[in-house]
Amino acid sequence: MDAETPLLEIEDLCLSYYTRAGEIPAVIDFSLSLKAGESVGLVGESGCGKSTVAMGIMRYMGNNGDIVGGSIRFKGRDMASLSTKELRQLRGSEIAMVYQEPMAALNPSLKIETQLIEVPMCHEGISASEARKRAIEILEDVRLPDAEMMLKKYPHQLSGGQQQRVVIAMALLSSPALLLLDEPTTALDVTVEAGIVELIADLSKKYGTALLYISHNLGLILEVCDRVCVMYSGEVIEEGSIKEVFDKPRHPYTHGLFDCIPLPSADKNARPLVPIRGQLPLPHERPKGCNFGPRCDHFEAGLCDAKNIPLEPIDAGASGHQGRCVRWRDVRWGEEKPEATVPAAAASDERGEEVLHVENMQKYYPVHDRSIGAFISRKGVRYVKANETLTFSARRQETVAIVGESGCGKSTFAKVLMGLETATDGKIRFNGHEIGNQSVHDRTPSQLGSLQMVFQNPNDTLNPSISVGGHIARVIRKFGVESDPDKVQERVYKLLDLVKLPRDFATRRPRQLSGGQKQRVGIARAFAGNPAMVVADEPVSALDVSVQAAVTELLMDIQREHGTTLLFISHDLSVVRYLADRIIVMYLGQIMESGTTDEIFSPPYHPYTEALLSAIPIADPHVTKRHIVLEGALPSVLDPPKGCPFNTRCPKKLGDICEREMPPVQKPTEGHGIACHIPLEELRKAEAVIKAAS
Amino acid sequence: MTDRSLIPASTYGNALLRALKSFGLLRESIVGMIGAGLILFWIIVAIFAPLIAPYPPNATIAPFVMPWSTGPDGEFFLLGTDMIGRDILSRIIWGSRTVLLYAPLATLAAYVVGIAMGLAAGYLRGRADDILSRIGDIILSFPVLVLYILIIATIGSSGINIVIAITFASAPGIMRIVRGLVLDLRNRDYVAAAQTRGESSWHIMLVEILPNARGPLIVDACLRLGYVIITIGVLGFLGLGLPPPDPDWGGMINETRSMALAFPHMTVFPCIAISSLILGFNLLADGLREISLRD
Amino acid sequence: MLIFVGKRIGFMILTMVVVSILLFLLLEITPGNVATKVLGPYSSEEQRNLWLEAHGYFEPFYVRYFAWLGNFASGDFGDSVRFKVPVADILWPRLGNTAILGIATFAVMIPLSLILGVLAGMREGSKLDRSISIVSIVTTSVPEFASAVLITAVLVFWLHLLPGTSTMSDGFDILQLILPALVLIIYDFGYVTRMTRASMAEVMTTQYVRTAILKGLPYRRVVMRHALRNALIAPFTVIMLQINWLLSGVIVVEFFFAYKGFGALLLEASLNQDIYLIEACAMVAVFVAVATQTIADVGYTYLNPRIRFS
Amino acid sequence: MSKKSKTNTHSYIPELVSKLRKGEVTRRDFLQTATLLGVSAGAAYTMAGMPAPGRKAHAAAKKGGNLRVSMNVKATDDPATFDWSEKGNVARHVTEPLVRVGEDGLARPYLAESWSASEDLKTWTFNLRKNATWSNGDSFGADDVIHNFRRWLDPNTGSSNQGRFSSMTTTSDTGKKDENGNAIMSTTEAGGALEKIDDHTVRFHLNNADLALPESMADYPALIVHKNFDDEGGDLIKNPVGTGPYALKDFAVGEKATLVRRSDAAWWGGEVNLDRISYIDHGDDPAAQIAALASGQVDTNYQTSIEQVETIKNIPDLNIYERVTAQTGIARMHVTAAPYDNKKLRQAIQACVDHDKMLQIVYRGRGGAAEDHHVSPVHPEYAELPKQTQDYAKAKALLAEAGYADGIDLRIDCVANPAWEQNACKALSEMVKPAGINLAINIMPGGSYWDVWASTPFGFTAWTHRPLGVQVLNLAYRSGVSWNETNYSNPEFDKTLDKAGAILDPNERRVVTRKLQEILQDDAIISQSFWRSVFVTANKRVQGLYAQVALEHHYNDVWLDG
Repeated sequence: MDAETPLLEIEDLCLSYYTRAGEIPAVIDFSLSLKAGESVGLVGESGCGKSTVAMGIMRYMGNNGDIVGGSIRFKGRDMASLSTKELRQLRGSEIAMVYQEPMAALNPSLKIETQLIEVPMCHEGISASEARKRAIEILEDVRLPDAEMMLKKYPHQLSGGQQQRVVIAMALLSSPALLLLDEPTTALDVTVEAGIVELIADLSKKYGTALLYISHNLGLILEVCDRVCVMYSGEVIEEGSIKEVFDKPRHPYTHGLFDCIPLPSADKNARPLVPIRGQLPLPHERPKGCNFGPRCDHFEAGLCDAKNIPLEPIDAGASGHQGRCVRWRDVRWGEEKPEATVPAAAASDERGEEVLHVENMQKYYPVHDRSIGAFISRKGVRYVKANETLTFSARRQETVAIVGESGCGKSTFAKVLMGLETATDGKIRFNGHEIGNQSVHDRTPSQLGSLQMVFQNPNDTLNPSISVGGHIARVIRKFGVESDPDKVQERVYKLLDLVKLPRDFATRRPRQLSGGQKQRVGIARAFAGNPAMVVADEPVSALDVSVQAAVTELLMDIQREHGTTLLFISHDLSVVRYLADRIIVMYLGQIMESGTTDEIFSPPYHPYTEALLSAIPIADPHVTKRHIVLEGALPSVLDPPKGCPFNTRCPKKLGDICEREMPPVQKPTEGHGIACHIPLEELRKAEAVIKAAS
Repeated sequence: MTDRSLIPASTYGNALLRALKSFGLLRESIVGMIGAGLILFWIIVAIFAPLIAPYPPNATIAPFVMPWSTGPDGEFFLLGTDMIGRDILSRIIWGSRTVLLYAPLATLAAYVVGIAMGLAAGYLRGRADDILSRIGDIILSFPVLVLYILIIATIGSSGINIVIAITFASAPGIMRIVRGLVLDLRNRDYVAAAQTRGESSWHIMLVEILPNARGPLIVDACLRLGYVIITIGVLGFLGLGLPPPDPDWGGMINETRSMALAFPHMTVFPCIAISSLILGFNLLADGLREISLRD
Repeated sequence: MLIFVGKRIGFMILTMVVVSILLFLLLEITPGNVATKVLGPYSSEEQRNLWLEAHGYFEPFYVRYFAWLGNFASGDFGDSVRFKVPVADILWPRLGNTAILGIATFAVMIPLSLILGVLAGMREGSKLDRSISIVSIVTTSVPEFASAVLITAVLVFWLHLLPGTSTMSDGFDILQLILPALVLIIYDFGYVTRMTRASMAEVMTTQYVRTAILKGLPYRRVVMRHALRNALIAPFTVIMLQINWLLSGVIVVEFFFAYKGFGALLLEASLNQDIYLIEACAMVAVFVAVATQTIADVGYTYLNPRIRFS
Repeated sequence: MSKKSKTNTHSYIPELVSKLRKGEVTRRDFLQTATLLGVSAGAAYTMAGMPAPGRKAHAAAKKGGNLRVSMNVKATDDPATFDWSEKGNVARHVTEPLVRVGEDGLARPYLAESWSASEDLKTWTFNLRKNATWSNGDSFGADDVIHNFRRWLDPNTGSSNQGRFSSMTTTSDTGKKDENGNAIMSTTEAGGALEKIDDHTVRFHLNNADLALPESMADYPALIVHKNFDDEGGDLIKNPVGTGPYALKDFAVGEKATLVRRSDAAWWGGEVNLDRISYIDHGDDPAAQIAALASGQVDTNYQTSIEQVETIKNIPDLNIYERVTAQTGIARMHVTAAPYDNKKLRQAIQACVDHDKMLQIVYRGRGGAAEDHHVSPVHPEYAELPKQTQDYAKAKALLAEAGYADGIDLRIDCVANPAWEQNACKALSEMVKPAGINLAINIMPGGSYWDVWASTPFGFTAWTHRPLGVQVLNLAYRSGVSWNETNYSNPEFDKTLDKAGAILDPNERRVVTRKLQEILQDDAIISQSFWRSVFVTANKRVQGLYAQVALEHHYNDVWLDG
């Protein structure tokens, strides 16, 4: 193999799955070439075939998949020609893989040691002790503390971030030439994600490993890769260097994708999200011609749907920018951005009356420990302090966002608010009534109706055995909005109109709906009782980006129209930046910082906010960002650190005081609060984390 | 509280359509189809027993006639007769009624009780869960057959008593399954949605949770039906079965097995009948599971 | 772990007490007269009353129950009405015989069904898988009493290969063990096989098995090292619970082959409402049930580090 | 077999002999009556001019061997309380009865050497065997016999012999009352009933004539135990002292019983052939027995049920022994319980039954049709009545008269095993159906059935063989007797029965019995379809075996070939 030969060369690869419905092509005519040391990103929404490509490279298609066409050459050798044994020797030593869910990828009943040392032992035939030495080295490389200890553990004893580091270590053990990363950070928290992303970038440099980085997140690709390949419905629709593609997307889908992504550098008024209409076609229902045709604003009948569209070079130059669009020359890119559908900036300054007021709200869950030790030390009952002294308020028509990573207590708060749990202490006043101690059964229908919720998981939010109309109708009746069947029906239709769903959806079953449509029904259901406030718990995080934008926009439109207060719970600061008026940052059950969106996104920052902001992947090459990587894992809620909960990971930790005392809430302005021991002046000195490059 | 208006009228028709469709799904599974075929065969036999059966099931016509031969008075017996002269074929045909009446009845009763207990334990949790689970554990830690024998020996053997005994002994197992499903389903967002609407526990258990647990429950019910058939057979075999003269397959085997050497037909045919029906339910369960795993 | 086992013992005692009271009550309301059973159906009323009085049967229910409970706790299980000997004299030998049958059955069935299950589950949908699945589903569908009849007809009456009953009246005879064990194995191996198959098939589709394959490990190692251990966790529990099942499963087989075991004893005791014998048998049954459940749980914990270390 | 009994010959014997000569009594009647009156079987055969069916070809008998028998092994503790023939079979080889009923159904002296009866049949003198010794070395004598009778007649023993020898008991008021205020009665030994004449002679003084007394002494609970039996634990298994040729070696209830030939002392009866007799319990499952027989695990069995007879025929190594008996099953009604207190209803049920067909269906014709009066053609006093016919028109008419013109639902209780009993019920259920009677069958396990046996309104009861018709009638149909399962009470019947018991002339007795039969048949308290044969299966190498009417095992005479 000479230096010119690409490490991996894929030509016209076609991958199919066989199901009851027949052959389903998952990947069509996929071509890619990857040089040694290069890193290529493969992006696309779920179901576009990007993971299948990785499996195809490994020639691992499971029971029902097959490689039906094209060739894959690795180091010049056609992989199809390899014997089972040769293939086996290639896997794990030459080509390694990192998976989406580290917990699932590790064998639960084997120690980390066993799982690591078997790789070099098998491929290089070295002894166990030598392999063990190698394993320790590599664990240190992936920055896992106390590698010796780590080896003796079982996967479940590690945190998610640690597990993923182990998986990466496992992949790197035999110094592969090519590393396939299949959404390696999707299952992790943002701050942990940032650490892993950085690690991968560093390691690939150190080992000279070529990367194929698969992700749905354009921001991540931007941070890690040299080149990017955008896939849509089984096909590559655009390919090129990061700079070319991000600056000059020349396929309507890529273009649309960028318009869908909220950037933390912009708010809703500056850059409204433009959703892509329609949804991804099912693999066996792909349209003729351009797969994106039915969703494309530039679609031209007779041209776009005539024949298969080939991938053609865009810039004849060396950048290798290619696109799969027949009309790329005709479209005036960047000019005909549709008008923002947003009505003139909402009067966010005119603050309405206070709808919700939370004061020193506390929620503890007792955990019964029945071990002898606990019995002797009389610690039989411990408490999970899910929420500790929450204080904030929300006004009419305002959007308040609660941001935090998993386990920060944001969902618990939602539960208390909704009356599914009652507060341990403190007050929650809603519309003038104290509801903190009122469980859902003690609330009146009108109270219930005026406080409704949109849920996270679209597949879970609707009862599969009740029709769409049934869901909405039930709420209408229950809250006494209407009772006459005809009127109920009429209202159901109106609500479907409101969430932009066809009326005949009323008789459909949730199973027949896509994720975005289900979320729309969820929104219609929440608004059926004319609520004064809607709590939205990560309503779009499980949706694809293009759909996410549409649902986000919809939610905001309806909120504005109805003058509803929106409590938006999210872990995604970009989305929050886009839609929230005020933001509350939570960590381990406590509020770290709260303030208006602008206040949160600019100094002074709470160190945690600062880290969060830095961790957001931003799909905009014109934005620069300070890198702050947090050390350590999220502490357990059962045993939170004393003093400031963030002290174990805080890069700006002062010292003892942080471990001893709860930090005071400092107020740089009225309404902006930072719970930190570091003096305000000190905090003010911080640079802005995100800066738009000039 | 009934919620007829909850679901638009047109969905009632859809329900039937859906049922047909899900049956159509079964076509995808060959084993499932064979199972359904076997069961359907016996159901048809049971329904048309009076038309199909050549003789009354209990009529004592001519003892010890071999299969495919004629009795002294010229009657033809396809499967022969037993030791007191009853036509085996007719008894198997009529016996299908017995088994297809009592087995589903017992299973249904067990399900009603088991589901009620499981819903209560899984949804209400707390003390109800503790008590119900404990009761279930106690019953389950008892060999079932012993339980049947003791119950039947105490309250006497009759169809209803067998149903009671089977209900008593199987309900805890069903409760466990339901409880497990409920523990999973109660965390679904749509349950939370119902809770935030202030729905009663009844509504949540019966409308929001139960219908969505039906998949695994239907599979389990099929397996359990097979097992109940075995149980009824075993009871018949031990002489504690359905009271005669109603034909009961297990009882037929019991009555005739000591003659199996000289007159295998008396025993073998009921053995085939009972095994085929159980096989039908087992295959159907397998098919349904296969399909449910696919989707 | 100790606490767990302690709790289980507590539960066992609770169960035993509840079950024994229920049985006492059940037999109390059962029509019938112990004296009739002891003195024979043709005894006179006077004779029966004299016997009942002599044996304390005119005492109130609870007095008799507590007397029994006290005796039981001190190891005296009372006398069997049916056999007219102390319960312990008959219970332990019978239990031993069933243990022999059980061990023989398990010794064949478990390796057989695990191997078949793993082979089938390893390559789901293969011809081998289909054959094993079909065989196992068919054999589970034939009730013990039917297979016992058929097997006896063929092996004993037609082929004269094996003895037809298993009374072991002239001491232990391995030939006599074959038929009862065979019937039990045929009926039960399918279930364990299917469980193992399902478990194995599921494990083979897990991501960690995929990881192992993509690590380039030899297939043997993937199966033996990565899949098998995880795949055997579920069947282990099933197998442990089969021990409890065996206690009632043997009733039919022991009855059929006149094997002098616990199942046949239990049946006889139940059919004759032999109260102390039933009570003792039930206590044994509860003990076995709870003990196997406990072993299953402990073993499950041991096999599954996810539970062991949390 | 000489004329030992000459001195004691009952005065009626010469008359009987002359009647036989004149052909006024049948040989069978003669043999039966003569032996009961104390004529030895051999002598009786001689008088009747018949060859005595002595134990054939004893010369060919082989010594040694182990006879394996399939039979339920039940607790064999105290012979006095035996309630199953099986128990008697094990014990009989160890402890022996005074009288034995042999293959021909005739009572023969056993531990009693001979007996004689007074003219009025109320005083019976039994001469005991002088050469019999107990296995503990004591010699057998009158004290043992008297001790046994004392035990039997004591209510505390709980022996069914108390009823068997009710002619030696008195019933008195204990002075206590039960919950219902009825006086509690106690039945005890009548004063002076037992008399020891000398060490080997016992005399019994009865309250009433009882021709069947010697037969009663042959029954399985009437095995004679040592006089110290109670003092030594009262348990035959723990302390197996007996006069018989075998000693109990191994005993496990529900499993097995092993008898080995006594080697310590000579048996009074000479020598027995078998070294060992092994009883093996195959549970209640009739199929297991067949399997054991077929695979050569046992040599013979206790009883082969009718359904298996056909099966056994197909197994070449096995022989079936059949014995026509007066064993039967009756569907009996409680005449004091509604609706069975209605005689028309009972008669309607009777009218539905085709006795011959019933015999064919349930018992494959192996036996004889019965006539609803519990006196069998094998009984010496049996009188032939006009044949009954199945008559549905009559049945319907009777039902209508009884007030059930639209039919009636009834239920019969029946024990699960043996199968012929439930089969009889099933066939009965089919037979009564056309008349509009819907008869449900409640099959109960033995344990439950025997609890309700006497009290259920309608139940199916199996009755064993008894040599005399009057014996059964006395046991089951006399007012107030403990086995009177129908609650039948008819003074006229009782009076006639008394009369019958005192008549020695079979012909005269037959006239009276005819009346009894007619009364029973007309009162329709039972539906009795057939008399059944009993069957025993044995391997062909078993010799000297016969099916005894009460399924008793007399293995003292059996040997094994090859």
